[in-house]
Amino acid sequence: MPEFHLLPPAAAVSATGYDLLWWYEVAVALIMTVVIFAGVFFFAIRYRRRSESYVPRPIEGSKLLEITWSVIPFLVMLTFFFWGAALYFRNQSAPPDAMNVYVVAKQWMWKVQYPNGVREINELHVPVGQPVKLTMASEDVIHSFFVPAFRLKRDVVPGRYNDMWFTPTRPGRYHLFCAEYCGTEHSGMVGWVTVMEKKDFENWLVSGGAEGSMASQGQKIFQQLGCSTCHLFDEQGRCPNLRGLYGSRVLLNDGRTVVADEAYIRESVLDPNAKIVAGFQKDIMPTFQGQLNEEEILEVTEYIKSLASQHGGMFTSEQTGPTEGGGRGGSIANAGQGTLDTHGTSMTNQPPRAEANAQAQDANQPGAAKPAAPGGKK
Amino acid sequence: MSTTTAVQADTPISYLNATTGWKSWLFTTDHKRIAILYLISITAFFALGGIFATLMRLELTTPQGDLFTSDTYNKLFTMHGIVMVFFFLIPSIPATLGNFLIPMMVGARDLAFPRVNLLSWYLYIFGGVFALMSIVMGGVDTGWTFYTPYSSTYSNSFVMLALVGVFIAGFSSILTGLNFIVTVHKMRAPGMTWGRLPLFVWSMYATSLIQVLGTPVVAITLALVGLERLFHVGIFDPAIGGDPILFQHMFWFYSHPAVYIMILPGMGVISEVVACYSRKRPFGYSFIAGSSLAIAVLGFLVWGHHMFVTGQSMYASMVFSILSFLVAVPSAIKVFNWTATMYKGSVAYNTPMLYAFGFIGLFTIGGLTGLMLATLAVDVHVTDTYFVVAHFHYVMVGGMVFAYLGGLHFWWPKITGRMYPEAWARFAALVTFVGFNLTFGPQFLLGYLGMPRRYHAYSPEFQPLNVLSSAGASILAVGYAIPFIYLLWSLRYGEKAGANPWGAKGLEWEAASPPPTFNFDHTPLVTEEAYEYAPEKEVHVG
Amino acid sequence: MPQQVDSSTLGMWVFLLTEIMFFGGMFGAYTIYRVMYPGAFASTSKYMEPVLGGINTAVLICSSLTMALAVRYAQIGNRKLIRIFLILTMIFGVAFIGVKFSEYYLHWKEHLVPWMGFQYPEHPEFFRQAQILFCFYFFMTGFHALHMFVGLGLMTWLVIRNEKIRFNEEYYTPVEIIGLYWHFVDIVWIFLFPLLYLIGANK
Amino acid sequence: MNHKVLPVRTYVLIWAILICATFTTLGVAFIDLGPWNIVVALMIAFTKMSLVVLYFMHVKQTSTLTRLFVVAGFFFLGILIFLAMTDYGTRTWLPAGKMW
Repeated sequence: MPEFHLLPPAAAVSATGYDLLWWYEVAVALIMTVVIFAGVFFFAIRYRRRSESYVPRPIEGSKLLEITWSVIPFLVMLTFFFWGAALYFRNQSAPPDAMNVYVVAKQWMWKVQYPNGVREINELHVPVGQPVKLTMASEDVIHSFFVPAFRLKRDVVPGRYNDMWFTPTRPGRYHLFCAEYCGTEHSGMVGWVTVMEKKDFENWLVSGGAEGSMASQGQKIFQQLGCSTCHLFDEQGRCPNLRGLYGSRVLLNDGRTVVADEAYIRESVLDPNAKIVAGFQKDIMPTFQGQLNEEEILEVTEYIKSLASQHGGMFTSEQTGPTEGGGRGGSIANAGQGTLDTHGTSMTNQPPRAEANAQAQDANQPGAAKPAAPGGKK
Repeated sequence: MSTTTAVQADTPISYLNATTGWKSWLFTTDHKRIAILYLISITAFFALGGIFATLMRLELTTPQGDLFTSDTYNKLFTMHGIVMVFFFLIPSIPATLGNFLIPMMVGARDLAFPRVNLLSWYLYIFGGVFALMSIVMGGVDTGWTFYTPYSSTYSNSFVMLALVGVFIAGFSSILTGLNFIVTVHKMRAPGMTWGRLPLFVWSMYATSLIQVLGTPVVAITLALVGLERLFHVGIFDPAIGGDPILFQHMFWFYSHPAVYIMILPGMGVISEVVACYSRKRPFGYSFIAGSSLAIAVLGFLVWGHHMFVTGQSMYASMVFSILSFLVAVPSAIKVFNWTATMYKGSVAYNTPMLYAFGFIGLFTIGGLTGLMLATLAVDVHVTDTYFVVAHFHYVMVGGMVFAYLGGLHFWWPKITGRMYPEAWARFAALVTFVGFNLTFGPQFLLGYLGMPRRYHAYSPEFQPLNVLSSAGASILAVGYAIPFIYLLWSLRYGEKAGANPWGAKGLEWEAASPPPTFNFDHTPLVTEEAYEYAPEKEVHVG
Repeated sequence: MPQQVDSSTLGMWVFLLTEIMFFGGMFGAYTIYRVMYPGAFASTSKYMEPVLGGINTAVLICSSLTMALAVRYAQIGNRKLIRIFLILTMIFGVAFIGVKFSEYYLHWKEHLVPWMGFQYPEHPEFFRQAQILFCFYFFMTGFHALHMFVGLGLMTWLVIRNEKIRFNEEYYTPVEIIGLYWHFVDIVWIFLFPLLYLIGANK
Repeated sequence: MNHKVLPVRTYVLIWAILICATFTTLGVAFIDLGPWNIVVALMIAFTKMSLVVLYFMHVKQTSTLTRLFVVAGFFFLGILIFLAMTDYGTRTWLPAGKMW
C-alpha cells in the first residue's frame, strides 16, 4: 500500500501560494461548520420536545441578526475573493524571461516540443528555478493540462492557444494529468513532469535534440510555402516585415493596436484578414487553414519569434540559420500526413471542411452499427 | 385557518380509490395522481442511475481499470449523470411533492392547467424513453455536460438520442414550472396572501422561475449541438472558426441555475419540516422567502465560475467569481434561519427532522466547499477533480436527496394515508448519513491530491481513499434500500394515518389523509399567517 | 386601467417568456460571433435578399394586423369577421413561408448551405467564418418557420372552433392566446430581419 | 375578461407605423452610418416590438403582472448576452502593469 498524503507534493512557486490560501479557506470552513453543527446540536438537545402539549411562543425573527449573518460572511468571502483573484491574476501572464515550451494535445497524448527541436511525448522536463511558459494547442477536442504538484491547470482548446506558466522549485517527478474529459482513453492521457537541476536539464536538453531547432523547421516551412516572397525582411515587401515583430505593438488599419504574441501570429496565419497592419492591403495573403497542423504553426511561430531582435528567454534568442535538420523526413507534406494524423488537416488544397465532413460522415452515424472508436479499443 | 374537516368513515373516498382501472391513472388530470405517476417513474430512474453509480464505484476500487473497458466506464458516468440530473434531480421534488402539495397548500382543487400537467408527465416519459434507448443501443460517452467539439464531432456513441431525450424532458420541466407559476398567481384561496404562503410554495415559485427562464436556453443549445452533429457543421465547430467555449457559456447559463432547480425545492421542504418539528413559525419567514427569490435571480449571474481554466478572459472570471460569492449569502441566510428556528422551540426527533439535520449539516459543507471553488486560484487546482465531484454530491445528494427523503416521509401519511415505521426510518436515515459521508468525504481529499474526475484508471496512490469511498457507497446503497422496502410495506401494513399526524400547520393538513379528489369540500378561507403555532391553543396530535 | 388577466392568458405570457429565452440563446450566440467576425458577417450581405426579406416583414406585419382584428372581433362576438380575419392571417402566413422557402431555394442554388457543398468564391478568406453566419441564418429562420407552422396549425383549429362555439366578450381566450403567440412570432422576425439581412448592406 | 375593445383605426394606425418603420429600416441600411447602422436598425426594431406588444398584444391595457413577465424575459436575456460579453469583450485586454 503506498504511503498516505493529505496534500500532493508542492513543487512550484504557485503551489506554495495556493496552499496557503487553501489552508485559510479550510480553517474558515471548519469554523463555520463547527458553529453550525454546534448550533443545530445544542438547540436540538436543549429545546427537545418534553411535552406533547407544549407549544412554544413564536419568535418573529430579527432584522439585526439577519443583517449580521449576511454581512459578516460576505466580508469573509471578500477576503477569499481578493486573495484568490490576486494569485489568479499573477498566474495569467508569464514573465518576459520565461523559457518557452510548446505543447500540442491530441487524443490521447501530450506532445511537447522545445524551441531547439527536442520532442517528447507525455513527458515534460523543466529546470528548477526557471519560469517556464507553455503555449498549448489542441488538434481535436478540449483537453486540460493539469499538474497537481504545481496546483495549476489550463484547458487546451481547439482553435486557439492557451498558455500557462510556472516556476518549479523542487526537483522530482510529478504527475501530469488530462483533466478535461476527452474521450475513450481520457484516463490514459497522463504523463510526467520532471523537474531537474539546471545543470542536469541543460545536459538533458543537449543530449536529446538531434533534429533541427523549431525555428529552423519553421523557417523551412516558411520558405516552402512561399511566405518569404512577400514577407521580405525590409520595408519593401507587399506584406509586413516580420523581423522584430514578435512582442511588439502593431498598429492596425482600423486604428487598434495589438501586441504581436503567439495568438496573434496564429490568427494571422490562419485568418490573414482578421487584423490588417496599418498601411497594408487586405486579401493579399491566403489562409493557411487546413495546410498547417498545430505543430507546424508553432514552428512557424517560433521562427518568427526567433526573428525578434530583442532578447528572449533561454531559447527564444537562439538564432538559427537554415541548418540541415536531420530527423524531419522529406517534405512538409509528409510531415503533415505522417507524423500526425489529425482531423481536418492535410496538405491538399481542397477546402478543409470537405475532408472533415467525409471523415465525420463515416464515423458519426448514430443510427449505424457502432463504429470503432478512432483510437482503437483498449 | 378555517377548517374543512374531513369526513372520517371506514372506507373514505379518496383520490386513490375514487376511480379505478389503469385508464383512470394514465389519463388522470388529478395533480395528486400525476404526482404518484412521477413518483414511480423517478424512483425507477433513480434506481437506474444508482446502478450506474454502483458499477462505477466497483470499478474504482482498483487503480488498474480492470472491471470494464474505458469505453464502458465513460458511458457509465455519462449515463449516471444524464439520468440523475435530467430524469431524477430536476423533476424530483417539483414533480412529486410540488405537484401533490402546491394546489393543497394554496387552497386550490388542482393546478391551473391539469391537462398540461399530464402532458408534462408524458413528455418526461417520452424523453426518458429516448434516454433509455440511447442506453440500450450502446450508451453515450460525452459526459452529461455534452462539451463540444467532443459531443458534436468526435464521439461515436448515441449522442443524438440522448440529446433528444434531454430536449424533450426539458419541455416537461418548462411546463411544470409554467403550471406552478400560474397556479401560485391565480389559484390562491381567498385570504391566502403572498405573505401567508408556506415557504415550500415560495421556494417552488423561485424554482419555477428558473425552469421557465433557463431551460429554453439549454434546449436551444443542445438542439444546436444536435444540428451540428447531423450536418457536420455548426456554430460551435472550431474548424470554421466556431468557439467551443461559447457552448460552455450557453450550457452553464442553464446548468448552473439548474443546480438551484435541484436545491431550492429541498430548501422549501426543510423549511416546512423544521417549522413543524420545532412547532414554531420559522425564524425570519420573510428572509427565507426572499432568499429563495434572490437565489433564483442571482443564480443566473454566476455560470462563468465553471470556466476559470478554459481560457475565458480573466476579467470575466473575476466578475463571475465575486458574483458567485454573492449568491452564497442568501443560502447562508437560510441555514442560519433554520438553526435559529429551533431556538426555544419544542424539537421532536422524527425521521423527517433527522433528514433535516442531515441536510443542514451536509448542505453547509457543500456550500462552504462551493466557496472554495468560487475562489479563483483554488478553483484552478481543484476544478475537474474529485473535489468538484464531492462538492456537488454534498449539495445534490446530501442536500437534495436528503430533503427529498425527508419530505417523502413527512408527507407520506398525507399521500398514502399510512404511517411509515418510525424506528426503521430513523435507522435508515442514520445509515444514509454515515454511508453518504463515507462515500463523498474521502473524495474531497482525493480531489486536492489531484485525482481528476472521469478517470477510469488512476495512479495507485489514490487507491486507499477510493476503497474507502466505495465501501461508503455500499453502506449508502443499503441506506437507500431500507426506505424503499418499508415504504412499500407500509402501503399495506402501515398504521392508518389521521389528517394531521404531526400537529403541523398548513392547508394540506386540513384535508383528509389521503385527500379526496378535489382536496377540499369547499374553498378554504384563510384568516391567519402561515405557521401559526399559537401557544394558548392545544394542538391535536392525530 | 390595468385589468386582471385570466390563468390561460398568464400561462401564455409565461410560455412566451420561455420562447424569448429560446430564441434569445441564438440571438446571444449570434451577437458574440458578430462581434468576433465582423468582416465575415458583413461579407454575406451580397448573398442575402433584403428586398424579399423586407416584403416578408411587411407580410408578417399585415398578418399581425389581421390577427389583432380577429381578436378584436372575438371580443365583440362577430363570428363572420373572426372567420375572415383568421383566414386572412393564414393566407399571409402561408405567403410568408412561400417567400421564405423560395429564398432557401435561391441560397441552395448559390451553394450557400453550409452542409450542402458550401462555396464562397468571392471572399475565399471568409470561407470558414461566413459558414457560421449561414448556420445562424438557416437555424434561426428555420426555427422561426417551425413556429409559423405551429401557428398555422393552431389557427386551423381556431377556425373550426369558431364555427362550433361562439366567442364573445365573456369568452375569447383561445383567440386571445393564439393571437399572442402569433404576434410573438412576428416580433422574432422583426429582429431577425435587420440582423440577418442588413448586416453589411451599406458597404 | 373585459378588455376595453380598441377601435379598428388604432390597429390600422399601428399597422401603418409598422410598415413605414420596415421601409425605413430597409432604406437606412443602404446609407453608410458606420457603426450607427446597427444601432438605428435595432432602435427601430425595438420601437416596432414595443408597438406590437403594447397594442396588438394588449399589454397597454393589461395588468402589471404581465408587464413584469415581459420585462423579465428581456432582463434575463440581457444578462445572458452581457455577462457572456464580459468574456468576449475583454479576452484581448492586456493585464495592466507588472504582475510578478
